[in-house]
Amino acid sequence: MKKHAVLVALLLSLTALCACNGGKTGKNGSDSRSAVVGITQDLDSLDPHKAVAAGTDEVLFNVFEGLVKPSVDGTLVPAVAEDVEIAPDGMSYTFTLREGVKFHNGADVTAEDVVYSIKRCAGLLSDPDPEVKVSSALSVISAVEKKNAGTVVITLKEANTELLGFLTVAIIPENYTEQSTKPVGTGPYRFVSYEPLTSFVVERFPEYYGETPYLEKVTFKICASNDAAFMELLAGTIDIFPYLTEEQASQLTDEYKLEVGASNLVQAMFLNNEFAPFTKPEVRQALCMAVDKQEILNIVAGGKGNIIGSNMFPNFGVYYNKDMETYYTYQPEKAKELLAKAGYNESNPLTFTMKVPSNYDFHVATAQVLVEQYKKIGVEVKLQLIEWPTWLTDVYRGRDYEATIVGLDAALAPSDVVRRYRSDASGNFVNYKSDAYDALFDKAKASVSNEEKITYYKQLQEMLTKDAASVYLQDPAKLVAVNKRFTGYRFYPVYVLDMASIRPEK
Amino acid sequence: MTKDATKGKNSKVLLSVRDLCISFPRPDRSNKMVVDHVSFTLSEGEILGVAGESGSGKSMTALAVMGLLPENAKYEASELSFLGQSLLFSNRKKEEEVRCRLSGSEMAMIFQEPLTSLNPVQTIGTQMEEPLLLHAGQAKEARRELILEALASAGLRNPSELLNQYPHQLSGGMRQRVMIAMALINGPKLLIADEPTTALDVVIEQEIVELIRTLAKERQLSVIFISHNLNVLQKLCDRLIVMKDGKIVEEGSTEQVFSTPVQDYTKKLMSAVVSGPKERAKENAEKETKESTETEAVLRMEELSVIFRKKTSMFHAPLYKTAVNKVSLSVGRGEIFGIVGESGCGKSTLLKTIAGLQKASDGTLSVSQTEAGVQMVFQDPYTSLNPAKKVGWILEEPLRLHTKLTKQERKERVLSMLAETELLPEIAGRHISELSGGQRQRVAIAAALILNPELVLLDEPVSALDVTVQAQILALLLRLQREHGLTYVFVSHDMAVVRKLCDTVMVMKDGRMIECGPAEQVFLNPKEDYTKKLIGSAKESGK
Amino acid sequence: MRYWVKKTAALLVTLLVAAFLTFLAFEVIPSDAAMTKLGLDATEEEIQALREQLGLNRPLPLRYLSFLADAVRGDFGNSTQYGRSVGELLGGRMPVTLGLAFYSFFLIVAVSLPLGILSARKHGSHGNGGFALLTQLMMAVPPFFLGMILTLVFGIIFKVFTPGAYVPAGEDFFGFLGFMLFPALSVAIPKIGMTVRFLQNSLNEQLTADYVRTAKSKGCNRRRVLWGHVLRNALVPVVTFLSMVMAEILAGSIVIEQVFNLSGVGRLLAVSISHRDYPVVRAIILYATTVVILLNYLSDIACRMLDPRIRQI
Amino acid sequence: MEHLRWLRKDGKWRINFMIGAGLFLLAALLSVIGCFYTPYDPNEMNSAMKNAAPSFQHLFGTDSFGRDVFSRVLKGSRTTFLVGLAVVSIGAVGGTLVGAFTGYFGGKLDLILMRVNDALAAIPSILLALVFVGAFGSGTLQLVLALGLLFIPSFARVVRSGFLVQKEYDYVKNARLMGAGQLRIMFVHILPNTKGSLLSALAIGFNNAVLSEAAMSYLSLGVQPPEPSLGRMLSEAQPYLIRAPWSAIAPGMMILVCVLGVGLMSIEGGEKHD
Repeated sequence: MKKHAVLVALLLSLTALCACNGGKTGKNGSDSRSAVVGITQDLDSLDPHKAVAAGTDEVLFNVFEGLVKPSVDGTLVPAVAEDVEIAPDGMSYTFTLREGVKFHNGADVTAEDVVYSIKRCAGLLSDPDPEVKVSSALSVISAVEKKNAGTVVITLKEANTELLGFLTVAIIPENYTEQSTKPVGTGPYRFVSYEPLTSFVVERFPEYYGETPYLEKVTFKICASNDAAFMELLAGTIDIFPYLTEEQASQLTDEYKLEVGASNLVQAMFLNNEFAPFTKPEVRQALCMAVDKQEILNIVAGGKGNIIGSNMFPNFGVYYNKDMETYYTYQPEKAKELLAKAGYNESNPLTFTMKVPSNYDFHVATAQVLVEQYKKIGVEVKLQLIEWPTWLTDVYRGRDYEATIVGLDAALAPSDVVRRYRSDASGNFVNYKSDAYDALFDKAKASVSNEEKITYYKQLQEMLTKDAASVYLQDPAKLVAVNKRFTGYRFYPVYVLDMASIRPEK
Repeated sequence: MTKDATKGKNSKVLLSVRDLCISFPRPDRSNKMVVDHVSFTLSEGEILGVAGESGSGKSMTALAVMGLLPENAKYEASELSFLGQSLLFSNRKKEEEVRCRLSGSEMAMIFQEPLTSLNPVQTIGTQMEEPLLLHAGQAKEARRELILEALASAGLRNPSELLNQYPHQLSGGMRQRVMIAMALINGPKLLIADEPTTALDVVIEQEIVELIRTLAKERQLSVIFISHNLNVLQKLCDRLIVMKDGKIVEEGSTEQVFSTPVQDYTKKLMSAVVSGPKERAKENAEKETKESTETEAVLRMEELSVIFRKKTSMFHAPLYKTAVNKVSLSVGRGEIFGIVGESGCGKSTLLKTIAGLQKASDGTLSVSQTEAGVQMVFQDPYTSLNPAKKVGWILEEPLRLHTKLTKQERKERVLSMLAETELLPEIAGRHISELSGGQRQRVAIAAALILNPELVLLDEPVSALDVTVQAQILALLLRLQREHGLTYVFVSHDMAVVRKLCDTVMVMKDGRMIECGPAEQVFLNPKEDYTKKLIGSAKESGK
Repeated sequence: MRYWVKKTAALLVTLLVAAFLTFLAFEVIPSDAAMTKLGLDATEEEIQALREQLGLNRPLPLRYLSFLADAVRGDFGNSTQYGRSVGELLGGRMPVTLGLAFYSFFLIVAVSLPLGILSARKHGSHGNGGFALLTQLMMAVPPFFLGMILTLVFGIIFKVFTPGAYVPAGEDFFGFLGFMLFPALSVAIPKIGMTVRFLQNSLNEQLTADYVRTAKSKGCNRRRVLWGHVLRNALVPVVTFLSMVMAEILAGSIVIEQVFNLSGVGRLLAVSISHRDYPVVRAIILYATTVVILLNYLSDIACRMLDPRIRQI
Repeated sequence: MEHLRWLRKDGKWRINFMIGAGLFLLAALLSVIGCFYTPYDPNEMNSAMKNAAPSFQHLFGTDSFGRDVFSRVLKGSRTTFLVGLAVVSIGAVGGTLVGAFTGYFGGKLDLILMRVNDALAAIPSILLALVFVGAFGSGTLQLVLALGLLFIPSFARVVRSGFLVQKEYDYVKNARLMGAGQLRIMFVHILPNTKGSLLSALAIGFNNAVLSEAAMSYLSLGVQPPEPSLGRMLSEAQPYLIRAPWSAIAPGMMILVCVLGVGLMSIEGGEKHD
């Protein structure tokens, strides 16, 4: 029998041996001109017009460009279009195209390509591909025509001075069919390969009209979960990881430095205004007062992130109404009184169920803190974790919910952020109905002068806060770990992972 | 056929055993003594018989000699030597080395259960070749010759065909012959046979005993033959040992032990052997023959046959096997009707059909039905009673199903039934696993009779029991039959038991009735030669 | 011959029942692929248009039959999530999961067979002794907890392997062996405990059989009794048990692939279910069921080879 | 004391069984305590004490929400073991029924039910759990029903093989002769004789139930937060494994202790009845 014991020992040591050396080769080469970026959401499509998830848009930002593209300070800079002229009555936009812009397959960008791309996104093509996501904001476009080889004119059905924010949609070659397997765009990086659930690889586009980026090759590595990605970060196989939790940030090895910015999300507990107790404004206001927002930040994000008071986040700059942040302060006693007035007390406690999408740990954590805080004022909250698709159908589309927690992003147009609360808006899953709000919203959207727009949008935010349409919580902090080898990571006001700005650390 | 006792004296002593003790550890640290200071010697060419009932330690003694005792058994002896070589060892490694050299070459053993004693996944050829490989090591061709010759000497027809067959493809008798061939292939000096024929039919048992005797004589082989069947021992052995509760109670030459047994236990053993005709209570002997026809028939059967349809495959026609072929009989009230025949002749199937457990294919069957219907007592006491339940519960079950008696009344009825079958009342609180074979059969009988049924079917009720217990159960059955006027249908392959118990006897072969008539007439002048052969071999082996 | 026909028929029925249960499952789970695909601000008509294109509006029986027809032709349609053919998607994932499955199966067999035999000879019945404690301990560890601990200890502290750096077998076989050792171990260890215990019980049962006594009476020593006679008899039930273990490994891989960030079929299944990517899910279920059925076949063949009595039916 | 005697076998105390019983009692005791008393309110958060190391104040330290891990383990083990018990009893009852009828009657019923059994076994457990959660909403009850259904095939197979063997024995024929009905024979006569194999299947079933509750919660299908369950605690603790390993080790150990205890007892238990 001795022989067998020896055999087993030999076998195990052999496998362990190759474990030691095998493991090492896994680490990527240390050539500095390539980088690995960890992401936790798989791309839902390579075709920019079909991509839905924010996690996909932020990666495709490196491969595609629209007529204009967002810049770091929240303004829109010319990209494929060299210049734009908005008609005084806000009914038409005229774009002059940039000379010498090339597609990744070497072809020149023509006016036809631009017309085709805009029509595809606005749903104006003859036989539309049902998978293309027609953005409702662009539905206001009535026609897109090629004036001459260098200019394209877009005319609208009704006045809208903020359409430019939506014209960052990608420009793609006309009638190119293989966009979802071999994407072609005009961005600084060119598509190399994509392996679902594994990686999306891009390389530097030599004939890019703008400043050529430093990194030659960028691999977006799709990780199973936030924790799995963090393990790789600790092992050094990932260089940049933009979804760090506060807890992970505190355990970063010295190979990495921490960049802190804003996620540009409105995280709030959205209340279904048609659900019985929430029809009464004082109940909603009581819920706002019973929340200790700073405590939430301490527990969920180690104190980082910005508290918000209404349905807009700070990166909107001038339009953001800052003093809404302190409109409701933590007054549990006052909240109890308000609830008592509305008929809710010990004997008849306010109880409701909060549906939370299970794949966002951040929102699930926030929900648990809220449950505890509301327990302090006698409000019983039951949590129900549901899958993202179920959230889409039941909560967002079906509006079959009492309360939910989610973070909503927006395009670089102030109207897009607050559009949702207009009573007849398709996205109004909150069921918020207020004629005064609707009237003010339409005026703001159509107004041409900037000062007027700023005052209107600030008033809109004030209305939402006073009326406590939802319990606004925070714009969560965005923690990004960047390998010390690199610098130049820049935060944008929208969901974007810009790899072109990365520079080597001298 | 007496053996000449003198031959044993002057030849060399092959095996000597003195003060052998074997014990097993019990949970409470004490040891259960199974063999207590056993001593005996065996000389060359001598056939020693070891008699005794189950639990007497005879098998354990044999296993100790061969060194095959189970792991947790502890044994010691003042002397255990074979051909001068001591078989007592201090360390396990030396013991294994010597044992492996001796077993299979100098000493060999055959066992009781032919079905499980051969390795089911190896061909007969491979298993036969193993002792040669272990001890002799001839060339491949020479080994093949030796194997064929050994198989032929064990009386197996066309042995070459057997080589690549598997044990499950052979009958019980053939497998026992293969065991014998395998044991003797290396020409051992000692053969130990532990109840080799108990599981076999009477006819085959006779052949195997004959085979062992001729082989022993031809090869000057000394044999230790263990059996609880005294007649086999009387015919085969030179000397005899009788064992009880781990001790040797009697020893001597075969005729001496049989003619003038000294110990009363041996006498009791001898007398328990069933033989001779049924004692007839004087007054009903005449009555029996005269009016058996008028008494009302409890069971009547005309041209009854049972055909099993065996589906081989969708493409070929299905195979039909007739288990029972056009049997007609009638059993009067109070009569004991015996059915006898070799295994596979359809007697059990017929019994099941009467009980209603098996549907008849055609022919008519009429059983006079009372509330209790027909009850049955099976052969294997271990499986015929529910092991998970207490005896009391088992006996109460029929009362629960058929009578409106209260719990208390049922309890009383059960206790009276236990007394009826000579069982102590506290048996009711025990599980089947805690009872002996005899006690279990008594419980089975009690369960069958508790509803005092019209007809009781007995399927070989005593053949699994020891001789002394067998006699008691038969006596009980007779007493109950007389007292309650029951009607029995008694099935057995044991001619002596059938003769002792039954009024009329029917002989069956391959599903057909060969002969039927009053017991004594069938036994004294059988008409069919098959019956003669059956009765002859029974007398021959003393059954 | 008849036995095989009956066996195949029975297995095909199982396959059909599994396919139908999966089909039914997706009817019950709320929400559908189109809505998930188009996301937040898709309008009603867009969703209906996409449902039309994906054929989701056709009546239930029609969809089931067309699904069966395609499956027979080996075309499992396109994944609604990735827009690529399911075959291609699975093809990419298969080596990872199969690699993990066979690697852990190899570990199970290589470790539990010697251990089982060693312990049966030494310890007699399974009941007592440290060995029984060890096997029970192995069975008691939740696989993903083990996975976490292994990643922590060997991946981060001792840096024996770099978590997440999956090295395909094709490129560098030893690297593959090295990396996959730990996911394979966390799948295998609980199963090793079970197999050792099962093998031990089977061996002990055979060691008390009559033919062992006959073998000893022929002069075989302990080693020859064990290897020549007992092992083959004991292996028959073990083979069936191992085929069941293999089926469990495949099911268990879903969680382990999550812990070790391996992009195998298990993870694809988890992602596809949460995206209601029905074509991928039903393809994986059929693949998993067929693998289980193939395993049944293999274990049957092995049993018939090992034990002649079965051949006779 | 007849049981005490059984604890000794072949002259040696049944050590493993006693260790097993000790571990199981420890786990059961803790979860029973969990029903009445926990040092802190398991859901009470305290941001100042996030991920605090084990100390006298907090025996097992605190988790990422500052909640006391020891209280959560007490409450969590109660939930997990109750789920385990419920799942295994559904599986056992369902399995016994299916196994009894298929084993005793055989024929077409046996064929169909066995095929469904194999199909259920082949389908991954999370898909079926999802169907339940999808159809009836997520929550502990739905999880129990889903897992319970999944445990029926394994029990059915054990019971069926037991019935196939037992129904050939003579005592069954005796029972029929005495006029006992089919159902009575199946459940009063035969079932007690399959108790041995059923008991060990129950022990293994319970362990698998506890482990699969943990796996389901890991995939966030099981118990809804903030209600603690051992599986949920494990999955929540995974990101903090390096900095605060105690919040993962505590629930992990609790599962280990209970499952190991039942496992050790099942070795001897099975023997006792065969």
